Amino acid sequence: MSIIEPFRLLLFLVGIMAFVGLNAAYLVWVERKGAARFQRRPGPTEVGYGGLLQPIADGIKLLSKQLHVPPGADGVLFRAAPLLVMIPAMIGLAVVPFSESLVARDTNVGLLMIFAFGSINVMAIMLSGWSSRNKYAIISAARIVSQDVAYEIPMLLVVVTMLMATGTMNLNEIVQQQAGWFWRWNIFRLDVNPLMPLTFIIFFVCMLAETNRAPFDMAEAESELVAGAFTEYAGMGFGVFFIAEYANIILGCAFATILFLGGWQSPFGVWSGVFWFLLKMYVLVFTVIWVRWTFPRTQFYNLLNLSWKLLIPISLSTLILTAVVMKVLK
Amino acid sequence: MKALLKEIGSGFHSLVTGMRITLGQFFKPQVTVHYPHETLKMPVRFRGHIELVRDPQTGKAICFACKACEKACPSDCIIVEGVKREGERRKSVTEFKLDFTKCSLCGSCVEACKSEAIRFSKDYNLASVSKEEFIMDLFKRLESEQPKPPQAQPEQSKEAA
Amino acid sequence: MISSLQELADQFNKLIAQDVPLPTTPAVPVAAGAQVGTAAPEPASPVQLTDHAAKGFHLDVRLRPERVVAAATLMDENGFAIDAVTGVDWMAEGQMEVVYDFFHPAHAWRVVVRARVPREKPELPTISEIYPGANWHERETHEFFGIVFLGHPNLTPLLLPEDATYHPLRKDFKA
Amino acid sequence: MSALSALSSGETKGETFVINVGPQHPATHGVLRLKMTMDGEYITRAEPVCGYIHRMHEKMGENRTWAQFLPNTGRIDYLAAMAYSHAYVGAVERAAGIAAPPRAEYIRVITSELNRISSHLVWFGAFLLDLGGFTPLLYAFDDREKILDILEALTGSRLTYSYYRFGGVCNDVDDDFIRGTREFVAFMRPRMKMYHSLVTDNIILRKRLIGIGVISAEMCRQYGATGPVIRGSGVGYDVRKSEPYSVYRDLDFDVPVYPEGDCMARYLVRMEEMVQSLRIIEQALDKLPAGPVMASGVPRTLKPPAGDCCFAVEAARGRLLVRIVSDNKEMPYRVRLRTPSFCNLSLYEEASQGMMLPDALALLGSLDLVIPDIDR
Repeated sequence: MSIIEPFRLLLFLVGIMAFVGLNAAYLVWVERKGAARFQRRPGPTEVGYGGLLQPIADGIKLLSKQLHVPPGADGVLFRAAPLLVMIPAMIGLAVVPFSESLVARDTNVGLLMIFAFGSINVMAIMLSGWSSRNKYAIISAARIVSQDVAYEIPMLLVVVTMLMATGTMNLNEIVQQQAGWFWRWNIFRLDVNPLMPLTFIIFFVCMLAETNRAPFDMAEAESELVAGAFTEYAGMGFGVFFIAEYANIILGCAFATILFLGGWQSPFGVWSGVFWFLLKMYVLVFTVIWVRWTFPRTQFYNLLNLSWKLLIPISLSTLILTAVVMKVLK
Repeated sequence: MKALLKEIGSGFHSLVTGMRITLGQFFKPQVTVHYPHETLKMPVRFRGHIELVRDPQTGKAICFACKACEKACPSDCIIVEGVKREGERRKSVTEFKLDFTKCSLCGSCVEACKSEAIRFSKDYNLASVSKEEFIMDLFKRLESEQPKPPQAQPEQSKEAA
Repeated sequence: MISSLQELADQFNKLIAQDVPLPTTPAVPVAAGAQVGTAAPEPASPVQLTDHAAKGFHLDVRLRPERVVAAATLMDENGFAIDAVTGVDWMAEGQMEVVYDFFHPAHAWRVVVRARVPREKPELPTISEIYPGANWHERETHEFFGIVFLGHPNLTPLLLPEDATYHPLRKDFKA
Repeated sequence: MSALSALSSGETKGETFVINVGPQHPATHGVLRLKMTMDGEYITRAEPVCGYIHRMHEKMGENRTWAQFLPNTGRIDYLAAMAYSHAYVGAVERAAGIAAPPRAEYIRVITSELNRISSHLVWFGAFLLDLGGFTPLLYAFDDREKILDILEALTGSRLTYSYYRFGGVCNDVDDDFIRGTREFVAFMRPRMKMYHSLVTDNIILRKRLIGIGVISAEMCRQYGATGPVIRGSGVGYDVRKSEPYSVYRDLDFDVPVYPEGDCMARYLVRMEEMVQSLRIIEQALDKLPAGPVMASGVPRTLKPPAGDCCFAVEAARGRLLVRIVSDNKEMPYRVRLRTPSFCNLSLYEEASQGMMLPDALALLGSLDLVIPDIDR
């Protein structure tokens, strides 16, 4: 390790934080504008041109509000929860290769690292619900735990399938394997797993569930639990959860892009680069928004049924199928 | 098993159909009117708060304080006073108080008025920080306004009908 | 199950036949100007088939307050649904009238059952055991008129504040 | 679900706690409060607490003239005000022996049915919002806006119409109204298809509604639940058919009935009712006779003869009964409003027992409550 490495890492971490912050702010804008377009209304228009300054206005509003800890709540955990939910998303992005060289830490266990830190997310939201001393928040916390645990299993099974297909945990290597025309992307690698597109859909669904996005937003479930685990949070405490939600979406979409859609590889085999990565990622992010503004919320037991009775069996069978296919073909 | 597969198939199809529909709406033009940059034309029969009508000949209020509107009002929010001046055939109105905080915009008063002396205004932008502003003296309001150009009159009498 | 309204009227007649005749309402002179209510002249028979086009119901039954449970049971057995329970304050006559409306979901039948209770002691048995839907209607009638439904499980105000002690639909109530 | 059977037998395994859903809660549109005793996510008892916007319309009726009560009728159920005016006007006309001219009756039917569609559209949007789907709400409001524009141009008001009078209606319809209504009918039919493929067929929605919140026909009868609630429980009870008022006898329409009694059945009943209302409007426009819109000889101060009479209409939420008692004075002796939401909500406590919170809120949404209609 050279002497520059710590500085390089620091620079990247600052870069990632800026990237996440900017993205979260402007994804809120994109979400609001997108929702508006789906619903045939203008969305924010008044603050800045096309409402472009709206996220900044929102941020200032949130910052100016009092951080209120409800009486009887566990103050330490209540304050720690927003941080705990934010940090794993940031760390996860540290191993994401935006392009061949644009990666904070090109580690050999990148895949594992994202999952290791991603699991903290569940605990953090649960803590926020539990420490709020609010009945809605408690119900929400209980829901989140069972939901996230249920969806982590099929997600991991899918990732193990990909691991077998690629044979590496290094994210950059996974992308490099997908070089060439777009049929070289993992999503079209029907030779290792004939059910690959289905595997991708399972991954995408699990990603929606893990990030507590509609139609799986049991945690917030506005019409049932007011604001779920975040009911008692005010000001920037709530704001951090909000940013973390988008950070997690970005991480999830980036991860899906790397695993299935060839990361920074161009679909034509030439001019690969960060542009392609961002394009693919934002298309996925748009799909997430699109899904949210189309469907009603699932019921809780249907959500668990979907995971335990459908996604886990299917992902398990794709795993076995891949194993068999790879064994036979080799 | 077959039923389950069928359900998965039709379920997935329904989700894709839903997404197709919302995407179709995405590219359609907006339906919102950008208030306050754009406003809509109020319909002719719009029931705003009431106002007195000016007689185009004399330039004074038509109202002669018969109090039919006062009696018709279900919320008791109208108080009309009038005097009979020397040399005039009928009474003339001196005070026409409308307590808009109580008014339910039902239009009974306009209907009760036989001489079309009151009509609905098209003023929908009513907001204030004090209650007193909504206890309006419509007679003073009429007096303080400039008489409108006469061509506006025939249309208004049609509205009141 | 009945097949015609005449049959139902007969059943009501049978029910009422056991009673002593209803007391005729005392004629009280009405003070000029006061809104105290003069009821329409009451029909001779307590069970009347009426013209729906003129009244809005088909059968009009007047009975003694202690008979309302039997009447409600009769309605329930014949498949009627509860429409409403309400009161009318006949202050001049010193009485309160409790009106039960029933409709039939399958036939186009409407039945009105009335019972009068003295104004000083407005009490009659509840029918919420037979029709759970009457529970709320009786609570409402209780809070608005002060009519007590004996045996009602929860005779607390429904629409008025919890601590309301007044009965706004009584004719002598002034806000 | 063993917890469910434990609940129905009255025993709870652990601690219960109370949550207040309302009076300020996103799922109770208006100020309804549900005091829910919960065992985890299961409801052991949900007690509705109402009266937060009680205004005592019935006493108001006793303190003003017959005609002065008319504006009040628009403020009981603010989403379907026409039907309430219709019931009150009908009762007074019945008591006073006034008959509205045929053109007025047709106009009443057209406007009432337009109002029913607009009310069902609000329900549709709000119900989907309860289920977490936001976008259909705005599509529904977009359509409803068209109805409100039509009715505003006719009556001068968007919600509290106060349009009917004893003996007719206060304004005649013009060609713009007829053209606008025909355009709306033509526009709405494909819209309904769109709603079905966007919402009704959606697997998530079907999973949430089918078999949830079953209300039996017997329960409806005992509680006096009417409208789409009883029709979703397999009983084809509709006041427009059973006690035909106005000119409904001359119009051809079906009463949609679904036997399942679950939320989906009530949903489908309302969706189908909108289509039937479009049919009614179309026929009524075709048959609209010429002539006056007000009966002649209606006295200015009305004094109906002493006695009581009822008038029932099919409001958007069910059977609405107005009972008036007259003592031959210029003010009513008693006005009784039997509102459908009141009776439909009264069965909630029994129906919601042992349900999970989100299902119970789906059930609440499927009852289509308007709180001022309950509290009056």
